[in-house]
Amino acid sequence: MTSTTEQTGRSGINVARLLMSFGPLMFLAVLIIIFTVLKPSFIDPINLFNILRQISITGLIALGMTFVILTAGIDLSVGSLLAFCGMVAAVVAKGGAANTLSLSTSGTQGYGWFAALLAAVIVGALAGGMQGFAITRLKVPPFVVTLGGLTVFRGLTLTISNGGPISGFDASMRWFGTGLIGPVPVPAIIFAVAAILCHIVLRYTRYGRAVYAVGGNAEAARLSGLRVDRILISVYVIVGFFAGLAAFVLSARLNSSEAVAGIGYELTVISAVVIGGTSLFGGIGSVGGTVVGAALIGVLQNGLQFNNVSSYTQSIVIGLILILAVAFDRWLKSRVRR
Amino acid sequence: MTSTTEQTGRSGINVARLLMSFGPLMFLAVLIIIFTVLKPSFIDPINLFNILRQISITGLIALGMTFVILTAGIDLSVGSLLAFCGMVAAVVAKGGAANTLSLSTSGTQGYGWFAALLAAVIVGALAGGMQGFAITRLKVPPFVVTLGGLTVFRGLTLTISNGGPISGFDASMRWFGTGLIGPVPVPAIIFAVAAILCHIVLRYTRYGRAVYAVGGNAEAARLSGLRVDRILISVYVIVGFFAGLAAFVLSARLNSSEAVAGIGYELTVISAVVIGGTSLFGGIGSVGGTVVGAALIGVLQNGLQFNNVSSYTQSIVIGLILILAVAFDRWLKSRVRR
Amino acid sequence: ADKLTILGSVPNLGFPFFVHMLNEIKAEAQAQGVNLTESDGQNSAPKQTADIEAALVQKVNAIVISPLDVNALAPAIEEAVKAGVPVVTIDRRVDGVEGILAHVGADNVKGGEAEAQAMVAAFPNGAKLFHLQGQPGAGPAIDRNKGVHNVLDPLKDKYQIIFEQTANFARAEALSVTEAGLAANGKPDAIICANDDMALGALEACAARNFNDVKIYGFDALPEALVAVRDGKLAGTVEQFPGQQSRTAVQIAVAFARDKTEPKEKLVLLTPIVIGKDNLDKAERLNETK
Amino acid sequence: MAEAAASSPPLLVVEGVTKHFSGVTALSDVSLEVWPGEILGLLGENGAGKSTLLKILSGVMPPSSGRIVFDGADYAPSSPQDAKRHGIVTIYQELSLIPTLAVAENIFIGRAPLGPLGLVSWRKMEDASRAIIARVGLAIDPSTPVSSLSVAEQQLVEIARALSLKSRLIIMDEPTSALTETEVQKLMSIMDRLRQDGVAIMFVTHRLEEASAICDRMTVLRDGRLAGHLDRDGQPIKIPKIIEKMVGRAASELYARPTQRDVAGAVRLSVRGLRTVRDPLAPHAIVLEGVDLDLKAGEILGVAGLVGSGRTELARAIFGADRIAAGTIALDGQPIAPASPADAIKLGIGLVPEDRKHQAIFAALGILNNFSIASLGRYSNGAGFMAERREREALAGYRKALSIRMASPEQAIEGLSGGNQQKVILARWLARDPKVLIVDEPTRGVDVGAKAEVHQILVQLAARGIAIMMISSELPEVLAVSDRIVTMRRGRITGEMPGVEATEEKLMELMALDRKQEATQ
Ligand SMILES: Nc1ncnc2c1ncn2[C@@H]1O[C@H](COP(=O)(O)OP(=O)(O)OP(=O)(O)O)[C@@H](O)[C@H]1O
Ligand SMILES: Nc1ncnc2c1ncn2[C@@H]1O[C@H](COP(=O)(O)OP(=O)(O)OP(=O)(O)O)[C@@H](O)[C@H]1O
Ligand SMILES: [Mg+2]
Ligand SMILES: [Mg+2]
Repeated sequence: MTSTTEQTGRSGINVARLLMSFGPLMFLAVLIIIFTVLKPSFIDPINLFNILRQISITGLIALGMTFVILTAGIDLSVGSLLAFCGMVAAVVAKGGAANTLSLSTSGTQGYGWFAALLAAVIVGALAGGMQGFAITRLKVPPFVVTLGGLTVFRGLTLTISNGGPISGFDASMRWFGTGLIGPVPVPAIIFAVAAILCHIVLRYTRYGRAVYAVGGNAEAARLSGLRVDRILISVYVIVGFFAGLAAFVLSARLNSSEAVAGIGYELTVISAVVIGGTSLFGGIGSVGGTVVGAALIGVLQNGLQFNNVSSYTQSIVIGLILILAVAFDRWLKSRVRR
Repeated sequence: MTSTTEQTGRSGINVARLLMSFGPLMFLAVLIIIFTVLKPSFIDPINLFNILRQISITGLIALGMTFVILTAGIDLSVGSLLAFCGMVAAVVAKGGAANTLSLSTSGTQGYGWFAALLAAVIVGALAGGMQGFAITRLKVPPFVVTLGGLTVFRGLTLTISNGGPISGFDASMRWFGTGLIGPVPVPAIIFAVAAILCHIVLRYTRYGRAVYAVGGNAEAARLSGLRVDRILISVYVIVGFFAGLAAFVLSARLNSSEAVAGIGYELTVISAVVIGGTSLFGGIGSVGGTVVGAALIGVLQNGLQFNNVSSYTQSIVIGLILILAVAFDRWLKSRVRR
Repeated sequence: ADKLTILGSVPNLGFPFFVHMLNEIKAEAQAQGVNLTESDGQNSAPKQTADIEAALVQKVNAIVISPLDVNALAPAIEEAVKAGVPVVTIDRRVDGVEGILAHVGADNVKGGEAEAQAMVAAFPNGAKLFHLQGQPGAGPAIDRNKGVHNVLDPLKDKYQIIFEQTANFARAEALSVTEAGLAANGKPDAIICANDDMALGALEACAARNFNDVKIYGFDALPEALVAVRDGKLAGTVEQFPGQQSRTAVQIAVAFARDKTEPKEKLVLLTPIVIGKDNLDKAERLNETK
Repeated sequence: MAEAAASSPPLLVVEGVTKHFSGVTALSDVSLEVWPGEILGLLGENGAGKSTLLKILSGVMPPSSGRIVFDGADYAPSSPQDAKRHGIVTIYQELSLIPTLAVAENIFIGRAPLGPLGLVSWRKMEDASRAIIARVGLAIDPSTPVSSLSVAEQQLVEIARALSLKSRLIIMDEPTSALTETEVQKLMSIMDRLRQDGVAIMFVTHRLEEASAICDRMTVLRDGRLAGHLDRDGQPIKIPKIIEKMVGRAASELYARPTQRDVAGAVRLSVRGLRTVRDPLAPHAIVLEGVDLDLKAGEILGVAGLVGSGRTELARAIFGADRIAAGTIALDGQPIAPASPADAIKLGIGLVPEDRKHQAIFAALGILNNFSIASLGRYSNGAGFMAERREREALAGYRKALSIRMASPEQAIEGLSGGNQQKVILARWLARDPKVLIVDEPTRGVDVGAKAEVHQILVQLAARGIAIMMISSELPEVLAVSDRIVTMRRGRITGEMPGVEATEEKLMELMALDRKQEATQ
């Protein structure tokens, strides 16, 4: 018994592991090649940095969502929460002027970018924590809690902003959205740093491994002595934190916080995570995959716009490619195992 | 041991069963009482029939969604599919005039309501079947396939309608949306009949049994000789059929098929099913629960509007009550089990 | 007698334009001393229909509504008319309903035309254009798009739309779409946008590339856009006078509900104008800017 | 051992513990003591309350009333983690590994060794794991995901993990139910070593031979109450004595060996040259190679083999559940090629799978639905409506015939004891009146009483002319009911003999046939 399992165990799995991450990556590479052939200026650094900057907002949330989905959870509220945190950041950044739809471009009365950032991530983390609490203590499934959250946070955002945007931040805050370090956009750097940190946490800390364990089998994790409820709450705190961070970057980038920001982001974000190979049933997935998934969506959108494809056709193509990318990944995995 | 289990087993289970359906029902009753106290005209028959008519559209789709969720699946594409089927129905109902953004109220060149209805449900069922095929054959998870479908069907709708609505159907078609039989709105009757049929199918046919079994344990179902793939495909055909039927009724009611119809319906529909006690993990649930869930959402929306609650506050209240209703249901069940 | 109650319904309170509209309705209702039932269509025709139905059950005395869709709201409004409730439509009309008390509006198609004409005036010798459209399928998006094309299609030789994409009325999307457009096509002469949010997003994209002389046109004359026009960042924005429309509509509705006063005109059409740096004072919401 | 320990204070004292579940009294006023350095057997029929008691001790659930003293102090663990902190380690009846994670991670769950910077050191973890699993005789790569291990291997990993924790009391709830003789022997010797080190062990099993061989003392539960204690008086506790305590009456011949019947029936099922390919989704499953087999009508064919010998794969291949690469199957002389279980079932083949929880039971559904799911056609009319009256009558018949203990047909099947669940699954197949019935580990986790009943049912079925193939890891069971026995090893048939001639020794030899060659590889 032992000897047979041993051999197949080793070789089979490692090759599989490798190609698992290659599935979406291969797909991404093919897309880039196609778009470059169609229009060579597609791979101009300017455009690539554009893409990086664009994916950094949903990408940041997708990092947090990876934690959530790894525990077999889901968070549908991220788009609304982003709008909410953005509005909070704006109120803080602009101080008392915020409520009166102020349009002055210099936010001298405000509390500055640091306070705004802090407020956004704290509010995001708290809101996430509350949802985690409802999930673990009230035993309401994540889908339901965060669906409720989606509605509640949007309502709160509209209430505090009275429907309008809050605009005009000072230059130091705007730098986080529009600045460059060398040739690289600041949002892209924030995203990269966050991705690396998340990768380290998930792969090399006890906490990260516990997240995988809870997603793999919550009951077994509990019996093995993990504090399942705390871990579950923590992942919603994390995704909330990232929604707050993304909100700050987005507001900085647009020089405005809008009540309608982030509508539909939940689906883009979940797509990125799932295309990246993370299983909706929990326990399987990686940050690397999520980054590739986010890049794939970003490249696809940008590439289609780049070629001025009609928006109707864009919808059709993006939907089909989403399905195909995952189907290809599945097929590849089943081939490898053979 | 056996004697104790036997007794409690019997009484315990039955009380539990009863209260299981009562959880949301109790919640619904409480809401109706509150709204009536706040404003007695709330229980005017006219208003109640209004509510019935309002919930019939999402309610119809929720019936189909119940089948899907019973198999542990999900369908996010229903809103887009509704728009797509509605547009198809409009094209058929109006004949050649359709493509030219016709606004004439008499669709004399068309093929009539029956052809339109048939086209809507057939297209819906086919589209659902294709998604079911991708789920079972390409092994892409339902969440991903129908997320892709959400985008694809919207794109197709916009393409065939060229962005605009198609409006103005003949009186015989409009009857299905606006007519009355006695005092009862036709859409409400369609919904009621469909609900009863679905209840019978799920409860009293071998097909219904198979749906529960596949959702309860797909592997055991396969080993028990059920054709799991066929059953999975069939539930997506059913939800597609209902999306088509709902599209027909909606178009008839609004006298117009819009390209932007049904946006966000997936969440309302899934909410109705889940509030009604159907488990997202499959195998547990009922049509009766879904009807109660749909009614709960309808009553809530109508009641808040009735009391002139600001729309921002409406969002907040609806989100919170969604969570509370499910939490209450869970709590009640855990009490009964004790 | 009891205080009158009217229903004020707008298509989508997620957008500042309609928030302003409802606020004006509210203010005028207060001035007229009537109760207001508010309704937000939440961008859904069935939702706005349901709100009307609920209002009819409550026997409101009049309805002031900006319908989400010219066709889809017709059945509900017809019901109201049948029930003897006076209806005044604002901004958008409903199609094929007899017996509407009055319509007060500025046509979105006309607005689109005005926007394009302003651009044509700025570039008499022709121009390369980007065009950012609104949410596909949404009424105003369709109409504004139509207006723009009404003007530019006959002038195809001089004015080429080299990049035409939807940005769903959203600022963030307009920013990324414009970035892609700039990277693909280089600098255009002008960008025509179907609302101000998108114009402000496009503005950010151009500013990031230092393309500061691109003429960007918005729509709706939101305070934020007015500031940008004042500062020379936007070339112009279309003013449809939503506040004036709203107040006029409420006045007409209340007058009729009180003592059956027929409106002087059944159709009050305000001509949309393009607000530029030189005619800022015509903007309705200038007082909201600082 | 127990006497020696008696002078020292007990490590664990349970006093009058009671546990209610929604009206069911799972435990009622149970008391027992465990001393350091002893193995206490906890025995009883299915549903007697053994697991419930163990779960209370390991902090999974609190008792309704009663008192527990551990190491001289009151003990009321708030969570499994809390119990662990006290030095109480548990191997649960339902496996508690994380299937998606590697073996090494499962072993070090929540306590992964850290390297520089306080980050998890995968290398250290895998090296340490390799040593830990070697103790139980496993030589798998620690980076293998648990989901690709067989049930037996998973059980061994779980045991290895428990042993690697510093513990004063180890609780083992049916650790051997998935194991065959060889692994059981290994576990026994480890338990013996632990005992010598002064660790206390509580051990649950339905295999009384095992219990008798290793336990110092036994506590027997019956219907949630204490039925009594048994002491090893210098020699192993006698099995009949245990059974008597468990069932409350004198033990008759529970392992009644059927009078050897001379099965002269025609060949019903005939398998030639059966070969399977590696299944991409189960890369570690055993691959069959050139399997020839005949199964006669009215015969019970026992299939014996070590864990991983390919018995389950043989059953699944015949049943159409897995793909076949080469070979032929014939039913009553007609070649068949079932491409799915549905096909096989139509042809008259039934399979009671080995993993009841994952492959047979619809946990949330009622007993009636569970019973009729494989014969919906039989209990429905032409229009597809269920004929519930007929369905209920049929279930009532089997309930009586198999003496299934249940409250009502609507009761959720997960509320039944394991033995009764197994009988419902048997009834599911009997309702189809199959020509060939394959049962894979039909009595795993089933108590002695129910086990005997299942055996009796199998014998009766065979007497009615059904061809039965029974796979079992318990040799006494194979010997008890088989008319003929084949042995398997590494995907091949290695031997065959009539049931009367077979002994455990002979079978073991055939099962391990090429063990020596393998060792030299
Ligand atoms: N969570 C629960 N809810 C309700 N009843 C339960 C629960 N757990 C156990 N029971 C009941 O308590 C009784 C004792 O169950 P327990 O699992 O302790 O038996 P056991 O002795 O371990 O049986 P087996 O040998 O089959 O493992 C049974 O009647 C069982 O149905
Ligand atoms: N890598 C795997 N992935 C999925 N299932 C597996 C894997 N390896 C084994 N199994 C399944 O686990 C079960 C038990 O396998 P096991 O190792 O016990 O071998 P077996 O050939 O069934 O022999 P036995 O009947 O003696 O258990 C079988 O159903 C087998 O198909
Ligand atoms: Mg047990
Ligand atoms: Mg086996």
